[in-house]
Amino acid sequence: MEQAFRRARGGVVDRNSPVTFSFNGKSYRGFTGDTLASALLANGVHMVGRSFKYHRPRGIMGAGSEDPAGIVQIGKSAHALPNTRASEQEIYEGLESFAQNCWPSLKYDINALNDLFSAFIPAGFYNKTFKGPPGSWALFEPFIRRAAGLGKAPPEADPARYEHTNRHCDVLVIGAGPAGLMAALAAARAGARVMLVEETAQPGGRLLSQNPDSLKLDGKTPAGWVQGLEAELRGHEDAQILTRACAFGYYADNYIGLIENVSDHLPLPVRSENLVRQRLWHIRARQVVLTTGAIERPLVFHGNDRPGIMLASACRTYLHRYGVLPGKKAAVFTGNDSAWATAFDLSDAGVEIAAIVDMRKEPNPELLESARQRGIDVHLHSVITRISGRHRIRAALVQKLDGAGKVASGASALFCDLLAVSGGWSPNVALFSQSRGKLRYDEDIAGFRPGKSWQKERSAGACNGQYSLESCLDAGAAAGVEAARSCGFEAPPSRLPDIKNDRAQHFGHEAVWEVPSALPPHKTRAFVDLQADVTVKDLSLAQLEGYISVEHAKRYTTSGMGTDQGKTANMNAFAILAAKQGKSIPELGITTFRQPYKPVTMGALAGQHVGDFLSPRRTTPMHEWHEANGALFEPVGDWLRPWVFPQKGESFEETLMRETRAARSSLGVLDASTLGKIDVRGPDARVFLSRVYTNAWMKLKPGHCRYGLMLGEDGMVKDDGVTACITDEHFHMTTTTGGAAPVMSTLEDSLQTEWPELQVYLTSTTEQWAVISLCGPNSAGLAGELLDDLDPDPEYFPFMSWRNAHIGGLPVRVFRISFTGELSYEINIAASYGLWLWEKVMQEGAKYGITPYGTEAMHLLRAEKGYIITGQDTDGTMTPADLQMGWIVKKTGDFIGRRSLSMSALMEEDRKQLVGLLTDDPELVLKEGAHVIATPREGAKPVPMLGHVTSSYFSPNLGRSIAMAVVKGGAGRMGKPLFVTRPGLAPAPVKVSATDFLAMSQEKLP
Amino acid sequence: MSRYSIFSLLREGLNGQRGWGRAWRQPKPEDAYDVVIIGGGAHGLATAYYLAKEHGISNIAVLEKGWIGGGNSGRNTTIIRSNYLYDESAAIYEHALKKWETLSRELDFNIMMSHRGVLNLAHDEAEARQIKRRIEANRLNGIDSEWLDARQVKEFCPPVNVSPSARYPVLGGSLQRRGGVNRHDAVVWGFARAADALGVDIIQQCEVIAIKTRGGAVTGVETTRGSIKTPKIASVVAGHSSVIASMLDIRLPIQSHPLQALVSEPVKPAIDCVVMSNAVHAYISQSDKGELVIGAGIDHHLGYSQRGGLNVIEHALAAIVELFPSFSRLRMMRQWGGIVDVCPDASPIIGKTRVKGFFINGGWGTGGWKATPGSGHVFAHTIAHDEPHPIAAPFALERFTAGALVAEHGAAAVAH
Amino acid sequence: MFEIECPYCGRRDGSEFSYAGEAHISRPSGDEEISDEAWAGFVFMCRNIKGVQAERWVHSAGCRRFFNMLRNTATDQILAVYKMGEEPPEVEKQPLPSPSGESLGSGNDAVQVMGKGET
Amino acid sequence: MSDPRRKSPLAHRKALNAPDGAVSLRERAFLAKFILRVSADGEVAEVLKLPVMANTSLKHNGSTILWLGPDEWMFMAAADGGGEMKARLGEFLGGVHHQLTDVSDHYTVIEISGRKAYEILMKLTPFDLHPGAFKIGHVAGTMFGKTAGLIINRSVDMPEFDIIVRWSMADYLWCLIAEAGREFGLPAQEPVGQVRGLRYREAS
Repeated sequence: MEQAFRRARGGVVDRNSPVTFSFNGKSYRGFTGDTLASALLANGVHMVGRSFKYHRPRGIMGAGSEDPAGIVQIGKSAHALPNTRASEQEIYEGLESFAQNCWPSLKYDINALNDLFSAFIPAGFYNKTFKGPPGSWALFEPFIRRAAGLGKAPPEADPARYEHTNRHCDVLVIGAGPAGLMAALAAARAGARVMLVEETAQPGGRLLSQNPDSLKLDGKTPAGWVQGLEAELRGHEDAQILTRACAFGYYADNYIGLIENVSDHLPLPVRSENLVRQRLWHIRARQVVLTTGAIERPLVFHGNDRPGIMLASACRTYLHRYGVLPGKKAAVFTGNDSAWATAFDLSDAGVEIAAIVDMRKEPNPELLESARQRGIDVHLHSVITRISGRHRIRAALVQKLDGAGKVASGASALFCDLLAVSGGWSPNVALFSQSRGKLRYDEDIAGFRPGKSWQKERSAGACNGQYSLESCLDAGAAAGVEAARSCGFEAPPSRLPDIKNDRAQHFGHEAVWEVPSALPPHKTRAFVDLQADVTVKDLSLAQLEGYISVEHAKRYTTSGMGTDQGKTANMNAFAILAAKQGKSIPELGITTFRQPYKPVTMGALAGQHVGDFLSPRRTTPMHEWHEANGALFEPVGDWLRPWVFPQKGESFEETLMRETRAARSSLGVLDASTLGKIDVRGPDARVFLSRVYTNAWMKLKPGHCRYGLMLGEDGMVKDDGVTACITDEHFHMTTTTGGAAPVMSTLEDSLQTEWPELQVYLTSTTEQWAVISLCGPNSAGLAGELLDDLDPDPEYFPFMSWRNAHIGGLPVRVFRISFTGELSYEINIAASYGLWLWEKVMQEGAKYGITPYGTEAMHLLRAEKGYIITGQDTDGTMTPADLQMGWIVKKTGDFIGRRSLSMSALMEEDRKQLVGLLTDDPELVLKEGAHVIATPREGAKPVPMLGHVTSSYFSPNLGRSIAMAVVKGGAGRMGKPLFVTRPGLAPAPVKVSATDFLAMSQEKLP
Repeated sequence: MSRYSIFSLLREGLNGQRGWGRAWRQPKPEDAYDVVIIGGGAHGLATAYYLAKEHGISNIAVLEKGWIGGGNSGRNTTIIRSNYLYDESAAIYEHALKKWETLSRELDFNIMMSHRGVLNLAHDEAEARQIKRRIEANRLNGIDSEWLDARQVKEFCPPVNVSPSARYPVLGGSLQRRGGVNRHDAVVWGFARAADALGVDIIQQCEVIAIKTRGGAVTGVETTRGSIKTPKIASVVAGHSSVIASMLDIRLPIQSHPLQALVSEPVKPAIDCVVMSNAVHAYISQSDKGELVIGAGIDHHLGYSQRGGLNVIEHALAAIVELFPSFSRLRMMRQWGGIVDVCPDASPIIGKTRVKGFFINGGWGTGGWKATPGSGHVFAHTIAHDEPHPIAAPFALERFTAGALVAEHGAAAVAH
Repeated sequence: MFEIECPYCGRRDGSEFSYAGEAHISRPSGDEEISDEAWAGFVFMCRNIKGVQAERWVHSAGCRRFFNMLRNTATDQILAVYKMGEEPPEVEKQPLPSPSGESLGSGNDAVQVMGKGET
Repeated sequence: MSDPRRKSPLAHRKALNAPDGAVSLRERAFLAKFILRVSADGEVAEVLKLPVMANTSLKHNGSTILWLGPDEWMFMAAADGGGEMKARLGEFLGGVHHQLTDVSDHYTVIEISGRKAYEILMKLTPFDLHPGAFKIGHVAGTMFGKTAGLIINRSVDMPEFDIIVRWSMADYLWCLIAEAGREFGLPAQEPVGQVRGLRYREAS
């Protein structure tokens, strides 16, 4: 029968909007507003999965994110969502869900065999087995891995989009139950910027789980009253209510992470690709009010994990919020008063109550009276000792306790399909604890409650151990007022609603952490953590083996380490461990509440910053041309630089050879815009440059340029570049592409921190200038044609100088500098004219066969000249002397890194030094990263290494291979033979040379 | 120490698991020890174990301020590899890797050493060049290491996205097949149990407050559980090295930073190797329980709060999602932070100090776990002989005054 | 990430800032005679304080100014922010609950439980 | 009319408008921009009408002056006003130690306006743009996604913000804003620099 367990009325589901969904291939119906759990329960389905280790049947146990057991796989292929809590997933038309961790089916699971052998696979089992011989673990591990895990990760890429967003507010209220609603309203009325966040689909919290027939607030049903408050709150301009949003992490300075489900409740076909699946909120709140409620504790007794055993409060939620009967014949097992209301509500809803079993001798007499009126059997000072029914509870055995609190003989059976259990309540202090607040153990409620705050927050309501509705409303309102006042708002006290409640609220209880068992301890299987399959026996074993720290016991048994983070398990586990050690609970301590409060989609944490947005791709003003002309690009940091410009049918190497040849034989052009540029200005600019570069800058004349090396204080080369003197007090500095940001930061640091007395200002101008570098014998010719007012003839415009000039009437700065050893002109023009000038250069250069070249040819060209690339020929361990650039280090005067150069290890003669390598076979191109050794054969390992090849190319201009390498004592090995390793081949014989191959070629290369 | 065997397991299975002995004792501190080791993490316990086993010194106390393995040992992502660039580093990490291979058997405790292979990805030419240089150095040092091109990477690790249009495309990577992961708690417990069996006192909840010296030599420690006399003190307190050293007015070239990690919910096997990416600052493997274990980058500020920013986690996951688009739907289940000691050259400090009898082992940065047995072994030798073990010698503190750094930045997973 | 009060721009998210190391360290001039050890002390050695540290930050996404701050590195509490060249202000001593600054028996990330009588 | 030879960093992007005026996005290209670094002590601040209060801006003589830092301001003017502005500033600053740098092309300006501008921008920045906190005329340097930028509140009747961003980051930011605006009807934009083809030398 369709929805046989659906009540005729009640609940906040929309009965006019039926929804068809499936579980394990079978189709069911529910209503919009149902969770998967409520909809399955409406159809009489309790068992939904198998446990982690023993593959025992697992059912729906809770009604929210605390449920340790009711987790399923949602959807298929790319839309699959493993490990989804049925009690949180809202149903939608066409939703498909599947049981996890079972094969071949939920009912007949082969791995359930584990359960039969459970006696042999206790906690710590793997520590004691498969230790050897070597390789034995490799043999078993794959099987163990396959048995573990829960759901299946879809292999397809996630089609969903996610995003981050940020908000600041005065008061953030977390949890829209009675306390949270009152708090938010009080703060909003005071004029504060308020955010109220609610994990479920609608505000109301525990109010929606109350019997609307017996509870009225200001004369309205709970749901009606909540609606009124919600409407008022939404009317405040600066108040925002976020539903389906869970505060998962409380970080420093009142920074809270929220995960909002935007689309997960919508049918797949209507999910818009313009709407994200989930949104992650970063909230910075001046004050936080925690109204996160309390979590009911299950009872720890033999067989307590069977489907059909449910938290008493969850039963009420299904009954009233969803209009679902969680069973037809129920028993209640408790040690506290609040669970009795579940029995009464179930009974009033027409569920037959087999009995109320209370471990106490004397519960509240009013409750006894109410039970009597309803004709409910009550077993006092009794416990449930055994459950029958494998896939769903069929009966429970109830036994009396004797005077010593042990199970007495004699038993009676309670036939039931639902067992509501309650071991009392634990304030939900997870976020408070994440905020670094100190917890206080409260004997009265047998639980931890907030003790001392660390951040600007306060807890109100059940999360603060205030359980009655009145105290929640009162404390919530007061917290809202206080929070608003702390933000400087005048906040009048809030009026509380009139409450009419036919059902007296009682929260008396006796904490019984481990329910007395009729069986000896080692035969009792009482589950503490239903998901991780941790039993009391496992906790005993941890104790026996000396894992007595609560953290060791947790890790040894894995208690509380499941996807529910032990929300229902931890308190019981701590108490049981404490008892075993004869300690009080606070003496034992508890484990950390880590973020996130509940699992958060990794895609949502990544947000929109994925794919193309993972990090910016920076492009130059000429990028469009490069792309249109078939450039391949090389990423250099975040920049994309043209790498080669292949022509049709050309291979990479062919392109490279052509570009390299052109730049030396006629005319090449390079987009050098990515070079870092810094404008340096002030009366002390020269002094400043002399301190940050290794060479002298006091005498550089306006109109001239100089190459400089920058070191770290450790004496190692960090960056290099050419700096031009504009006027005596004004310089144009260039850095490497990757060095632009770090150099700027280091220089500002030096000026602001170290040398505030220097009058120098810096401004980054990297992107102000597009830089077009003309290279080759015809570059002067083209430059002459382009420039309106400058004769580029090297005779008048010498190497290492620069001039202001114009092209087409536009101002340009032209630098006669070269990174290739070839005649070159670097033209700097305002970036917005870069593309125009580039196109003009290409057009007018056509007659010289102008050839655009990319970074690869640039690298080759500079290697022909023996110029270094910082980061390629250096790796943070090279001094100027190592690079054979001792000439650039001035003899007197301080500069950054100077003193380190005289440290003993930096002065050693056999340091690795940069040299050229010429292969005996001129056709052979060494591999970059290959190592230099002294012998023609590698010999036994380890092979002594002298250094490695940093740059290596076939040079078309020299007609042979060239390489640069750092080699131990390289400077003293000129002309000497060495060998370079080649995997799988004999080392290649090479001769050590200088690095300026171009110069050598003019003298004739070997 | 009763051995764990198939027979003991069967016996206890039938016996209701009631007959097991304690894995280690809970002794009270004695008045004096031959050696006091500060820090009950894996490195400290390994040091104690090797001192007792190989150097006959068993009158040792390991002092742990909290619970053993509760610092970085319990917080790291357990990646094991030895494919380091420089000879000095390769030597110590390979020394460790050889020991990892047989450690389960030696300790009679399954540390779940899984040699499933470690991939270090290259995302641009510069990185590829650097990695190839390292592979070649590894080969010449006799350490297994090979280059995989993008296609081979995909074959070895199918979930990796090797699309050339990715923001950080995979050009290839190095693979060390002997590398892998193990179980951090098991290593701590295994060393503790074995050291305890050799007579080492493991004293938890015992924090060192001061170090006492006379004439430039240590004489003992003051702890929250009383004074202890000893001629030799070894500090092995990842993250807190400077705190202990400051008790002797020793400054170290170490900065402590938050380093974060996280695990996903458990799922059936989805990735069968370890993947590390330097460029995007993330590393990932899957535990035997099914959780994806993901390491994030370090926070750049100094910090002892064992907490970093959420933004660092978000960056790491953006990188993971980029590399593994199918993991985007999985959920982060737990995040946490540790404190890493970072040296300027990304290499550790192992050795003596100017105070006689005070030895230090720290500064491992993000790379300490994989060195554990090697570190403990050479440190024990150094303590026992008052002279550095040859493998430890290059990592002496003096290298900073000489300028003889072992600059391993490129070899660490996270560039500092 | 914590929030930082930039002395120029006001309170901003920490992601706008970059950490720039210990404060109040003067760089020895390369002109003076200084031992290898003293120089290495400047270049490499750190106090690396657990507790209140004077340190430098730069508002890199904002005004680009470097400034000083007193922060408890064990708790990430910022006690004072002051400009370059200024002396650190007096701040209240932050007594640490144990020598390591954390409750005994746990990592300092662990849950802290109040003792009896503690308020 | 601007020089046809000139091309702005977002010249390849058309202005975007969401339906119902929810949000509009356009580049304000070619604005003249200068960064002035000078000590605010002395008369300079007064003479040049520099806003000395943090995070504020002033309009003066047809240019907008933005506070960037205690010794740093940005002058913005119409595209053709740069030369004049520079000359005028130079005159005032004669003998004072200062730095005046043309950054007209170093940065461009993205204007975002409309009802949803706030909601869209808050997806990108940790800075509080709430009208109660970030008032009209206020300026702030902060992060937008992974790029730094300067934001100015230029709202009149409708929320309107200018974001000043570096040339090379402009396309990234443009597309990121559009992405954030998709739920309000902005079309998705594909960033430039999609890399196709060979990515690795040895693969050739």
